[in-house]
Amino acid sequence: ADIKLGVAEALTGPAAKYGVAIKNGFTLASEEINAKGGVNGDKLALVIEDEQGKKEEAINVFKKLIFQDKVLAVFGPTLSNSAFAADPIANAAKVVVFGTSNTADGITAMGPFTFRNSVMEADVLPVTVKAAVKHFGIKKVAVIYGNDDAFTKSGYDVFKATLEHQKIPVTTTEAYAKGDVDFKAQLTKIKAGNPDAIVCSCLAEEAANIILQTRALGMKQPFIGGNGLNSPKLFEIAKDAGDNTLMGSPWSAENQTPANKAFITAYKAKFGADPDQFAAQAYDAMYIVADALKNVKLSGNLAKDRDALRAALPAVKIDGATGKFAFRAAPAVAGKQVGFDADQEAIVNIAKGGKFVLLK
Amino acid sequence: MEWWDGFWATYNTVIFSIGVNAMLALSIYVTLSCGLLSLANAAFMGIGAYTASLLTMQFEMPFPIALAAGGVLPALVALVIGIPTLRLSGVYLAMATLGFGEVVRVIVLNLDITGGPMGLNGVPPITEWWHIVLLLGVTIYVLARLRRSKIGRAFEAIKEDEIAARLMGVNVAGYKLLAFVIGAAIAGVAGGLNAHFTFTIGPNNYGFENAVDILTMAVFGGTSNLIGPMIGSTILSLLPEVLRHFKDFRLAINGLILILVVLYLPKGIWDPRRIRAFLGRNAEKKVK
Amino acid sequence: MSASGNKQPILQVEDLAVAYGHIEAVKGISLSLNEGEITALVGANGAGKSTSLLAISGLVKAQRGRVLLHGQDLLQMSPHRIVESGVVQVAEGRATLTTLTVEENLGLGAYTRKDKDGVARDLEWVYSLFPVLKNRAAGLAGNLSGGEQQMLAIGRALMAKPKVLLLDEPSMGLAPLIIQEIFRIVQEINKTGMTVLLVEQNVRQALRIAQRGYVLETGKIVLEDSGANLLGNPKVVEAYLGG
Amino acid sequence: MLLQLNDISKNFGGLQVLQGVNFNVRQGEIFGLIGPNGAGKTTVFNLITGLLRASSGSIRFNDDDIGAVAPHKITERGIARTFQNIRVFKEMTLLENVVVGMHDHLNYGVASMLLNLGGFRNAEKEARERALELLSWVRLDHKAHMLADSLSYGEQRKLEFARALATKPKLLLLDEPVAGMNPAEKTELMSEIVNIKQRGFTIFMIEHDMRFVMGLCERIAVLNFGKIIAEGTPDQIKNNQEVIEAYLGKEEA
Amino acid sequence: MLEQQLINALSLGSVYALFALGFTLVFGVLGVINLSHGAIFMLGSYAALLLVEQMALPLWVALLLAMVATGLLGLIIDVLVLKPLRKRNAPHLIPMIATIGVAIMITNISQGLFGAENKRFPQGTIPEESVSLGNLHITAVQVAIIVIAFVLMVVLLGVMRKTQLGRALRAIAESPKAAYLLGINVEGLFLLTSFAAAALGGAAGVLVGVSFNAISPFMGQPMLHKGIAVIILGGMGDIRGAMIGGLFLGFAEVLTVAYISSDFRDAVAFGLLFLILLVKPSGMFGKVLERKA
Ligand SMILES: Nc1ncnc2c1ncn2[C@@H]1O[C@H](COP(=O)(O)OP(=O)(O)OP(=O)(O)O)[C@@H](O)[C@H]1O
Ligand SMILES: Nc1ncnc2c1ncn2[C@@H]1O[C@H](COP(=O)(O)OP(=O)(O)OP(=O)(O)O)[C@@H](O)[C@H]1O
Ligand SMILES: [Mg+2]
Ligand SMILES: [Mg+2]
Repeated sequence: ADIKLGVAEALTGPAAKYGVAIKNGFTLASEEINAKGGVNGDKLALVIEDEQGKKEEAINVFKKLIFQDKVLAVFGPTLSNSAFAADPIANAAKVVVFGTSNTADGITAMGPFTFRNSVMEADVLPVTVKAAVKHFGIKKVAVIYGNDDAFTKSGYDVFKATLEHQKIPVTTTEAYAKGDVDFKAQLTKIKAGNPDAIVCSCLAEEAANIILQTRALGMKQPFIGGNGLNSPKLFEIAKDAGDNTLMGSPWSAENQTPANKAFITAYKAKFGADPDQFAAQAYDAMYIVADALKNVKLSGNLAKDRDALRAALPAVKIDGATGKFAFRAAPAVAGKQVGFDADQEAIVNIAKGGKFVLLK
Repeated sequence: MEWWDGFWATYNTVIFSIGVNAMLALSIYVTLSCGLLSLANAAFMGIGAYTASLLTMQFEMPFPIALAAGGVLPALVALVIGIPTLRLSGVYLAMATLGFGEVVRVIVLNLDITGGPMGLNGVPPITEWWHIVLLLGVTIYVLARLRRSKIGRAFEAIKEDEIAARLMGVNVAGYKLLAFVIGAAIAGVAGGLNAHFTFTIGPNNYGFENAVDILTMAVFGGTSNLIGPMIGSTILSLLPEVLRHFKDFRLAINGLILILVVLYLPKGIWDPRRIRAFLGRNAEKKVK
Repeated sequence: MSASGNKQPILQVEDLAVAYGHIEAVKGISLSLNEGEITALVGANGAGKSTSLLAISGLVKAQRGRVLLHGQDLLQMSPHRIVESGVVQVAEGRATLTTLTVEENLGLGAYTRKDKDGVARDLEWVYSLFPVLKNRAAGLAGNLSGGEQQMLAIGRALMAKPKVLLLDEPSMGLAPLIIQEIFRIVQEINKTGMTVLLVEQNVRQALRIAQRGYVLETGKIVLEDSGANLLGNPKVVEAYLGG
Repeated sequence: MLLQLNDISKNFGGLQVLQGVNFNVRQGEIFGLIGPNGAGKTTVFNLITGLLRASSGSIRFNDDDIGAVAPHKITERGIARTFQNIRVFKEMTLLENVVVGMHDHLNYGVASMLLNLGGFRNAEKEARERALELLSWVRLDHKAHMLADSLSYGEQRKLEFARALATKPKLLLLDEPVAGMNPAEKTELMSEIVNIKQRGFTIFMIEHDMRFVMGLCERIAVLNFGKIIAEGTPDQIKNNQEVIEAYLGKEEA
Repeated sequence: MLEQQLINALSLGSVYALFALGFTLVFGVLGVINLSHGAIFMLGSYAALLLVEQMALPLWVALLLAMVATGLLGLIIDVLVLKPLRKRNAPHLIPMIATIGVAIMITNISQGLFGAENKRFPQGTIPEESVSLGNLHITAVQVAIIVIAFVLMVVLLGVMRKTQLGRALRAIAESPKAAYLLGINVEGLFLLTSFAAAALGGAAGVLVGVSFNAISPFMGQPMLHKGIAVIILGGMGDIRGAMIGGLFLGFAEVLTVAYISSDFRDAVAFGLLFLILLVKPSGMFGKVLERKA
């Protein structure tokens, strides 16, 4: 029988730029797996639903997938905010919920059925900042971040703690809001503080615009960013104005492992575009689940099978597009065991000639 | 009853949303019936949601108390901002109230107790179907009684002609404030209910789009009486579910339906005058 | 004075009917306006006078009938074409453009005209008819008193240099002196060759200056005669002149 | 004296609309205010009903200064009016229009209203009955359940009249009550007003129809360019040369 | 730094003003809050982008063609949606709701056609270097936006104040019935207005697309919020008000960032809006005209 897996991602609305890449990653991986005969002879069947990046929709979609389509596990949702609304549904129904793009703190604290392979900023950013300080000889930095978005705000919180911890003075901290396109006022203020570098907890497209406007104001400082910057979009928009941007992420297009090379080639062939980190993480997530399923004897009793998958997942170790991957149990909440985070090493990249290369 | 269990498990959130949205649509109906185009109801819903959630999460208050507080606080805020704001009329009032909503959003975004942009996560799922039915019922009952009383007539008179209403002895400022406060209280309770079945609330759940959504539900259904807003909220809550298999172009279809309904039923779906005229015509036909 | 037989009808209303929803307000009326004459249309409140005028101007849709001006059916034209072809109305309630100045209101009266000199001359003429308007020319029309707005409305219609002027209760709300003035002006305008259809509650004065008169009752024409004859008609005296 | 205007002035920006206006309206009389268009008559009504504040001077009603009282409180004290530019509630039925006028007289508590108790029901029922009665006074009772929107101009005036009476005023201000009515209807309304006066109402009207004003009013004041130029009985006014020149014209005199 | 911030404010304010001009025009004449103006603005960006990318047209040609294209879109929306509503005498909120439907449709379809990601004009479409005067930096596009916004405003204002067409439009704005009685081709002018306003919206879209490199199906929404604030601030339907309101909002935002905190930029901007409305209940230039009786 087919193994039904639910995919709940934002396929329309502003979050669709991530959701669609994620969906592509899942589709690619599942097709590859099915082409090789599936898992223990069973094909993977994806049930894909659009949750629009809205919390109510995410809840509705989760319920539909779990109770009506009776999927074995659910991937998604795209945004952390939606995950906070939808993941409890899965946990209550005792269904594995697997986030590939939820980086916020506390996601895996929602229950023992919560898994994610998205790496938390807290694991990535300290490494990145340290590398940046060393590489550019930075003494002081300015910070800019999106203050009304859970992802950029939590990235900022980590940056702030990291900078304090590494004793790097901050000349000024500036915020912007979702949908802003003109950042000159903030950048002019940053310019006045004359920092050595600009730390940016932003999404790629905002960052690209920020970089361009920084240059238009006659500033030459390098940028330091996290996961959010890891997208070909950065260079499609900023071109080589983005050079010297330092970015830490679990995935890099430049990472020359065989698994990654295979992924990139296959993705390009299938979708005619460069993959990004979101696609890579989704792609890996599908393989992680498939790997776990190898060790699960499907009984046909849905509740039992769901439980079995939950039991099999923590032990999975793969070497995927994002490199070596293992799960790490999230810190227990009130003495109770909760979900699992990604245990992965961050790669620090630097932008050169319009793309990220590994920082040596 | 197995299909029912499956159906309920799948769609109970949708059904809950219909109830809560009906309350929200009614909350804006109250102000509209008094001629006030107030778009603050999303913000009031947010205040109610945060209040109720903080009480259940941090202080482990019983749900009824939390909900009551979720209604009272927005009402108090409405009382305070209503006094200066309600001098405005038409779109200017709409804008000022949107501006107020924006200020509330930014404050919530920058406070610690509200969790900033992350919002409050892990709101306990306490809302039961009968909570919603009960509170929606109470709302409908009270509003229906108001409509048939001098208060309802005063609202309507104000909507039609403030000056004339004033000279009929209607304390226009007072009644406007009353409508505004009632609307805020209903929206706040709806927010409290909503927060306790969606697990999480954030500052962006109560912004401009939501304010406009609430207005759309009411106007779409028709604002000449209580039934319209409820029909509007039901249809617009169900539409995304029903259109699910249109996939990527679902929203386009959604928009198209909105346009078509509005084009052919410009007074909203529930327009008693049209319905009466329609029934009248049919009756005539039968007689002939 | 009696209706002279050799006058040509300029505007002919044939079997005009108008309904609001399924209330029929005008039930198939026929009128004929002779060129250069004043025709009065009188009737009680709600008889359908204003509705008839609005239908002639194309502002409410007629159910059936024709309104012929030089053989052309106005009911087939859009409202602005009707004005262009010379049928202009001063509507009930004045339709003052309150956010424009008095002079701008008058200027818009001449919207359909191209002859700049003629417009300038007519503006002076209107100012001479209503000196108040000249004093308030640059002020917002919304700040005029009720009577002043009525004068503005008539002045504005005159600016269009109409062939046929439809007046809907021009004397409403005006001081006696001004009413006399308005009736005098209506006659004066009429002397310049303009055809006038006058709807009035001031039945006595209206019939006094009108060559022809029609009496409208609940959407139907019930009487039609010369103005003088109607003034003497006992039915009219009883119903409209207050005995 | 029911109503006293003492030395009232009013200007709008630079425009001096009223200058030192003095007159009184006595209990139980029909008082008329006439004058050319734009003389400031409606402005006087706006001052009395609290819609405008006088620039200087005082207005007393029943010996209380009402110059700074809010419009709805003035209605409560017993002044009602009709409007020159009709202001009926168009989307409400005639009956509802009139019942709105009874706002101050419907005294039931919130509990009674919410629970639909007897007190509420009776009050509402009485209000409806009285409203029908008022509508029948102006012969509109057969249209009681139609929307005011569908009335003709003249009918709307009558509706306003009924609505104003519903507030149970001690003083009724009528701003051009017969504008847009034909002579027969005017005659009808005239007897209506006499009727109402006999029921103990005091009436203060603005009107341009001289037959109507002269036939009804016991005393008349004439306003011209913001000043009272004459005050007296109809006969006195009719023969006042200044009034003839400014307002009446030779024909009416 | 202050000088630079003032330049930032001027150019941001001009963007807002440019967007608001068309927005306020539609309201002024048709009495409709056209919530699809943001979507039209967005399509203006894409139209020009396609023309430049696919047909390699120079930017100014693309700008003009994009204006025509969005103008036509405005016409279509008017004919298919607004005009039938006018015919049916719909209550005043209804057209606004209908335009929400239009905006949802356009946005969703655009996403289907163009994808959800941000796009930018190809490099070299415009001179990207900024002019530096000592420590001050201003780009060619910024200058263009400021100039175009002012020119369009002056032209529009001239038309509205000084021409018979403008008077006719104002007449329609106040009372279509009165306008009909004056022989004004009301329907024709409604269509003209819808065309012109949409073309203006499209022009704003092109310029914003060029200067901020963030063309996306969703770019209209935040602009719409600002646009609403601007036209209310200036007084609904008032051309001068849209311009000054736009500049005011631009300055308020930039100066808040510069001297208070970027965290509170929107709160300050909207808070100010709130306060201004309390003092001037119909915006800075809105007309308060009510005869009491
Ligand atoms: N918009 C409308 N909707 C429905 N009915 C209307 C409408 N306008 C007028 N009527 C009705 O049509 C009939 C004729 O009205 P109309 O205004 O033509 O009368 P009129 O003769 O001008 O009266 P008046 O002398 O009072 O102005 C009246 O019964 C009125 O109630
Ligand atoms: N709100 C206002 N702003 C400016 N001017 C005003 C205002 N209200 C009235 N006026 C002016 O004050 C004068 C008196 O107006 P008012 O309405 O009192 O006249 P009226 O005597 O009632 O005239 P009518 O008999 O024509 O109704 C008029 O010239 C009018 O233009
Ligand atoms: Mg009439
Ligand atoms: Mg007056």
